[in-house]
Amino acid sequence: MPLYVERRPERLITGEGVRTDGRLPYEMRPIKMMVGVLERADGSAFVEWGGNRILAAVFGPREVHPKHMTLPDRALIRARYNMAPFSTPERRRPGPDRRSIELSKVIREALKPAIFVENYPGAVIDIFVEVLRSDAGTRVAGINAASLALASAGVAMRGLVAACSIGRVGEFIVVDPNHDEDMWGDSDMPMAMMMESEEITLLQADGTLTEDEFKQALELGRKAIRFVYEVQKEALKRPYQLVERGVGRLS
Amino acid sequence: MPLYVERRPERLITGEGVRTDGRLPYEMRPIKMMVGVLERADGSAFVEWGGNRILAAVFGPREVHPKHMTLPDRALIRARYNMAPFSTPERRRPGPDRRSIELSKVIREALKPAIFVENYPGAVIDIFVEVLRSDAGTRVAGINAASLALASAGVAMRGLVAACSIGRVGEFIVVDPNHDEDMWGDSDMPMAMMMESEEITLLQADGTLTEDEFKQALELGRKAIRFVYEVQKEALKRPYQLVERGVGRLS
Amino acid sequence: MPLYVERRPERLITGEGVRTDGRLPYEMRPIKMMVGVLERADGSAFVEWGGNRILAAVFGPREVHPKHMTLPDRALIRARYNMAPFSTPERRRPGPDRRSIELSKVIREALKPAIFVENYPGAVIDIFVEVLRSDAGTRVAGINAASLALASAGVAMRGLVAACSIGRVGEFIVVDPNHDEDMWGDSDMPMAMMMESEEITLLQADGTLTEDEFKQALELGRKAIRFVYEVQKEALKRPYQLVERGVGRLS
Amino acid sequence: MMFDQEILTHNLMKEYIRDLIEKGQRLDGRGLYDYRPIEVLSGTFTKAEGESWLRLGETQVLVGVKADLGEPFPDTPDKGVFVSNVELLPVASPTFEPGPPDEGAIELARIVDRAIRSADAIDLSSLVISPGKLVYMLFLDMYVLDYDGNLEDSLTLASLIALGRTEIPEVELKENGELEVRETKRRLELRDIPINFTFVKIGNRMLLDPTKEEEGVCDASITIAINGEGKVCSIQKKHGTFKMDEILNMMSVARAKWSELAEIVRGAI
Amino acid sequence: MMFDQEILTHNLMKEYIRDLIEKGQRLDGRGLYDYRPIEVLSGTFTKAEGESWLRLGETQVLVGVKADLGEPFPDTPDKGVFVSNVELLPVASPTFEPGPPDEGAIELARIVDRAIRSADAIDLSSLVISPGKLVYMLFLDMYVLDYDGNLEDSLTLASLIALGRTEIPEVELKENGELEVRETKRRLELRDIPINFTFVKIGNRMLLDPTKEEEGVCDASITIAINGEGKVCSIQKKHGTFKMDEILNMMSVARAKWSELAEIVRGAI
Amino acid sequence: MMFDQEILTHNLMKEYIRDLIEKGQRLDGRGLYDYRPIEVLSGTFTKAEGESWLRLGETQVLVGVKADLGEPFPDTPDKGVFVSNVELLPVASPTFEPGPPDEGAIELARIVDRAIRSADAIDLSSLVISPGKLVYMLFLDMYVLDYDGNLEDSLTLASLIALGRTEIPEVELKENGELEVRETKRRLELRDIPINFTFVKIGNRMLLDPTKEEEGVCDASITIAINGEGKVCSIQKKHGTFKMDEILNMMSVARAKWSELAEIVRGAI
Repeated sequence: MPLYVERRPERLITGEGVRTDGRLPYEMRPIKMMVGVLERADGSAFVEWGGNRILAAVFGPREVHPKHMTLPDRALIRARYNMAPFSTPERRRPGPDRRSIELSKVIREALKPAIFVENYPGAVIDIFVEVLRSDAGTRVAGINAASLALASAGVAMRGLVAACSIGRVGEFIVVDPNHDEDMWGDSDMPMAMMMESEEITLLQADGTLTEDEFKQALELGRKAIRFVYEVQKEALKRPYQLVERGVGRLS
Repeated sequence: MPLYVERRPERLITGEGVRTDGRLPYEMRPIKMMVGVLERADGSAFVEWGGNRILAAVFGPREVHPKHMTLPDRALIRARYNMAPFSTPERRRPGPDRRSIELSKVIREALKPAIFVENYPGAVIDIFVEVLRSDAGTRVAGINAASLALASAGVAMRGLVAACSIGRVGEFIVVDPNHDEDMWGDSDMPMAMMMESEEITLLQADGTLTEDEFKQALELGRKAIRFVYEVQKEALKRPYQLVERGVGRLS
Repeated sequence: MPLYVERRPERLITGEGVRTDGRLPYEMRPIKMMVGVLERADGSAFVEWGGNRILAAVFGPREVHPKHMTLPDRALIRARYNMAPFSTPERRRPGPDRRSIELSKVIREALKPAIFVENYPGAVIDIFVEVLRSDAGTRVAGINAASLALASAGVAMRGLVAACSIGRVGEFIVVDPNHDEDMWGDSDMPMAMMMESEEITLLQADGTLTEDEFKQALELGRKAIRFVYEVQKEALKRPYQLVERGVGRLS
Repeated sequence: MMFDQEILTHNLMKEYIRDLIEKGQRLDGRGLYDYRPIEVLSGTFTKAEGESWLRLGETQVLVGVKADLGEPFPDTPDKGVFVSNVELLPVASPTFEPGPPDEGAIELARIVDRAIRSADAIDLSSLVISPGKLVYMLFLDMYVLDYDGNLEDSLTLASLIALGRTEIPEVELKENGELEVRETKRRLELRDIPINFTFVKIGNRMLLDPTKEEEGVCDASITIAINGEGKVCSIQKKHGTFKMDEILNMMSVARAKWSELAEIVRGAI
Repeated sequence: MMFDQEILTHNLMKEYIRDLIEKGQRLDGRGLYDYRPIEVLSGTFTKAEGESWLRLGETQVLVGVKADLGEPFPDTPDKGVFVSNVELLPVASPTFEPGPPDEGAIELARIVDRAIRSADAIDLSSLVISPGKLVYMLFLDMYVLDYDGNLEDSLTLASLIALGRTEIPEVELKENGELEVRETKRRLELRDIPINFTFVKIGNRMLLDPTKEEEGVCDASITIAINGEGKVCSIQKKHGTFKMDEILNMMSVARAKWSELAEIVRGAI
Repeated sequence: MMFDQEILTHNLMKEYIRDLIEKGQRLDGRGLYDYRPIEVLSGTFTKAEGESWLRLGETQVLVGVKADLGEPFPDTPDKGVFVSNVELLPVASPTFEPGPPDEGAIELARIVDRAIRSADAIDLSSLVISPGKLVYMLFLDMYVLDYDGNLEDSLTLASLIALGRTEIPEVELKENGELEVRETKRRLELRDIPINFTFVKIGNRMLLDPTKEEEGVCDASITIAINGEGKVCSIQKKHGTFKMDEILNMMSVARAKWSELAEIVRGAI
């Protein structure tokens, strides 16, 4: 018997493109990032993004356990995306479900291309993404945090991976969908890129997009990811400090 | 809430021995067998028997994994009997239950005596029986399919194992019980034999049989198994072709 | 839908300290112990204590399986506390629950200090406590049985571990709480000691105790444990025989 | 695993046992068709509605029957629920490990269960309180405490005794739908005594009631249940192969032995 | 594991395949954007309400749609329940092991499921019998029988065919609350045909419908679903990276191929 | 495992720590009965009804209290449900692995839970909406983020703060049986402040608030809960042994320290 019942807002966006949280289609939610929040992990980062609170930690390169999973010529990369029981309005039972198993896989595949795995033969790098509070876009927020954690762990990387979601609400293509848009919007397209090379390392989509809408979404995604990337770079330069951005308007 | 409710037929057999599917006590359901239906398995076979559809595949002899199960002086034989979720009127949840765990064991023990296990020290032979559609007698149909799959994988064998069930419906001993007889009949006795040596490799019974009934059932079983064995031999000779038998009357 | 509903007795103790089973605060329930009830185990013991029936068995020192748990310089000690499905008024589902996992840990830690673990480098000693019938105080009864089983297995020990619970019912500190006191009493404090050195190897408490009550309980526990210890010693001297004590009054 | 020929008995012992049996002798001096001594311990060891602690040689089992209330299965609204479960406790053998029942334990439970059901030894329709809604559920929990072979027969005997001793609290379903559990108890009626007989084949000899060592060296094994009318009510061939005439011979032996074992069950109830 | 570049194809074969593809050729002679032959077997293989056994080259899948009755999810009281599940049977590959679905099987199920849901191919509100209380539950069980690459597209095609063939028993909820299952059946309407197109990148070439070997040597892989209106209705990049223009190119190829595959689905229903 | 002496701290470090402590000194300069600095972070980190992120030295824990509605347990129809759970997140230590709570996590949860229950710190009967039918369920989820010893005390402190901060939506059970969740919230009352004090014995010295290294070298460890009236309300000896007088001494220390820690809890609520 839930104490919290979600209700669809009367409208998700006005004719002028004002969204349920007051943002315009090309505006991003406030972001805060901090590198180095944990003492035991080899690297860690904390990301606030809208109402999301995400903790990422990296252990390794270290010995693989169980041993039979060792890869002789490169590092094994493992990732786990996990939602805390108190991260959602209704309490979630601990343990992986099908969604989190899929997200663990796509997060691993979003980050692996950025790692020089051949530098660490026989080792494992473990990436943990802990969602403490969820508010739409946890996987992209988690990739941003995990990418910082990898870098702060000193893992050799081709570049930082930055990520953002693009949504469609009626005829509007919107950046960084909020909770309402995530629940009742028409499409959702999480993306991640290595910004230096503009290589896409995560791309998923849900809901329908025409060819034009898709192109528009892809382009907007690129801009949003560049925006996030700049915040990441600053956070890496100033470990143990909270780097903040208010609502960000993309050009 | 099931969409399908089973109802017991008014009578399972007439005074003249006519069964609910029109067969007489000593008549078998139509059988089709085909060897070599799968590309990746080392050996495979498909069996239609009445409404049953059974797929069997064999992998090996190959390396044992996990290694600590290796037997130094002979092959390890493993068997898995598995029912597809769509094999029954009501959807079955995937995964083993107590019945399928027991059947996996008796199927393994029905086939193992036929394999020259000492020819493959340290190796494993994996036998998979997949029930795609079930209609009474899946274990014996599965043994027939698996025996063909073993032979087609080139595993050295003492002989083919053939199998059939015998039932009792009131005072009638009947061959190859159908679904109604399996559900509401008085006894069920699945049997398997290596026909060349007439050694029994599977024998189970459920429900009661007098001494005479049991002897009669055993003898009828032997005849039915010989019938099946002939079909098997033909299927082995003509791989990739469907070998068919209509309703078979045993003498 | 339970067949058995527990009801709290109108009062747990009279003003004169008479308990629901007729005992006075310092009286213990009847105890029977027998060493050597099982044939396969390296050591075993059976304990009746009030309505409790506990079987303990020890295997080892033997090789550790799985191997990666081996400790190079001493024995690995494992303990399992398990309640039989028929040990409680309502049937219990087999398998560990959170309570039995905790009790397995505290039992292991109650016994380990008594074992010369450094005598058996690389080996494991497995301790199994099976509760066949439960009637308050199963963990302390289990420790008593397991300690006997260890000794009868010939494991080198600093001394026997003996155990008893102390309870509080209103203003009375009582020894060896019964089922009613366990369910509805005010405090429960299981204890175990190595009697020779008077070292405490188990101490837990639940419910509140003032400083004075706690001291009183600790002292009463020591006496009760000494009482139990004497029974244990006799049982060890006379294996395969049931050593009995009626209601025991502590001075 | 222990039900399989994979058990490792030392090779020398294996040969010795086989040689003896070729001469018609057993390590413990028994005849080929003799059971080891069967003892039913007296005392209360569980909180079950019916129980029995039985020794067959050095094999020890403890069986408890617990009753509960619940809904019947949808396809048998007019029958109580009867569930059988075997636990091979790690105390019973150095080779048993804690954990959920493996294939050996599951097969054992089904062998005992099948004999009891096929013989209609328990009248499941007598366990109905309100058809389709409320029935007694009987849980037959079989605990293996000490393993020296032939769990099939020892568990079956102990189960029959425990069932025969079972007394369950009477309940009344009142008109207002409330349930009253009474102080009085009713005895479960054991309508038949289906006995399981486990044989192993060593060389060309058939042996009844195998020990752990005999199970370890045997070429084939089978369990046959015979009921009070001399009917077969369940068979489970385990590993190895048998000829038809071997099976018919064992069945005759089993039939002849039925009274001896049924007497033990009856005497213990 | 098989969806990952971790697969070990022999190194020589890997080089050979890559060299060929650099020249725009494939091991089996296909064009880069050609599918292998697709065959839908005729016959009844399951007890499902709708089924399809499909071969794509040497990949074989069997999909069954089972209907059941149940309660809707609390947050969608006016929709039926639709559940997708993939089993990578151990018969399909020496590298598949029995057990619950791993991340590969779960991702596959979600790829098929997402395409069907995004395109609204099934009208879930037509599956309601009594809002908030009783709905049809459809279970799409996808069985992989033989694995030679591109399970994404083969499972999607087989699923669409099985759904299009599905006939479910009609039921009536009577006024007294009782449920009557009728003899008559209703056909499930397939409202759209969302096709998944799986590409792999090898060097700088994009290939459609990869074989197991091509999956094993590829640098990146992606699955794109296109519906009947030419809209993207789901994307799943798997391992590796793509450039934006590469994705736009693959999308054009997929759009152009839609009719060819939709025709196969329509023809088989 | 980490609660056991099995932890491998390098032997030299072990000796060094032990030598220091023999002299009454600790590696970080603290007195034997001093706690490390305790910090309660400000901010909103969860969606819980009450939460607290607490640092004890380099140990970090995050505790959330979620409320839900449900049925009470049959044997306590007039009490709400209170469930405690500890997750040793793999981010907290290289030795923690993902998966269900192991014995260490379960013991931790029970240590915190037992202190709170024994002290009646939460009035469970105030959580009843309709006796026997509907109650609030409180889930105390304790997340270990960074492990540097003494999880017992840090989790207890953070749990008390989170509980003290908890505000749950008010609900009304209407006459027609419908449930209305109101906008207004009620504060959970924390009726007592039972503090857990964890000591380890090294040589013959007792130390309060052990670090990971001190846990690793200690000879014995124990957790004692003291409530606002100075009563013991829970004890858990973990590994090793203690003498009776050692326990009485630690209890006096704990009693004397209670106000200091209770003040931190009160200050943070």
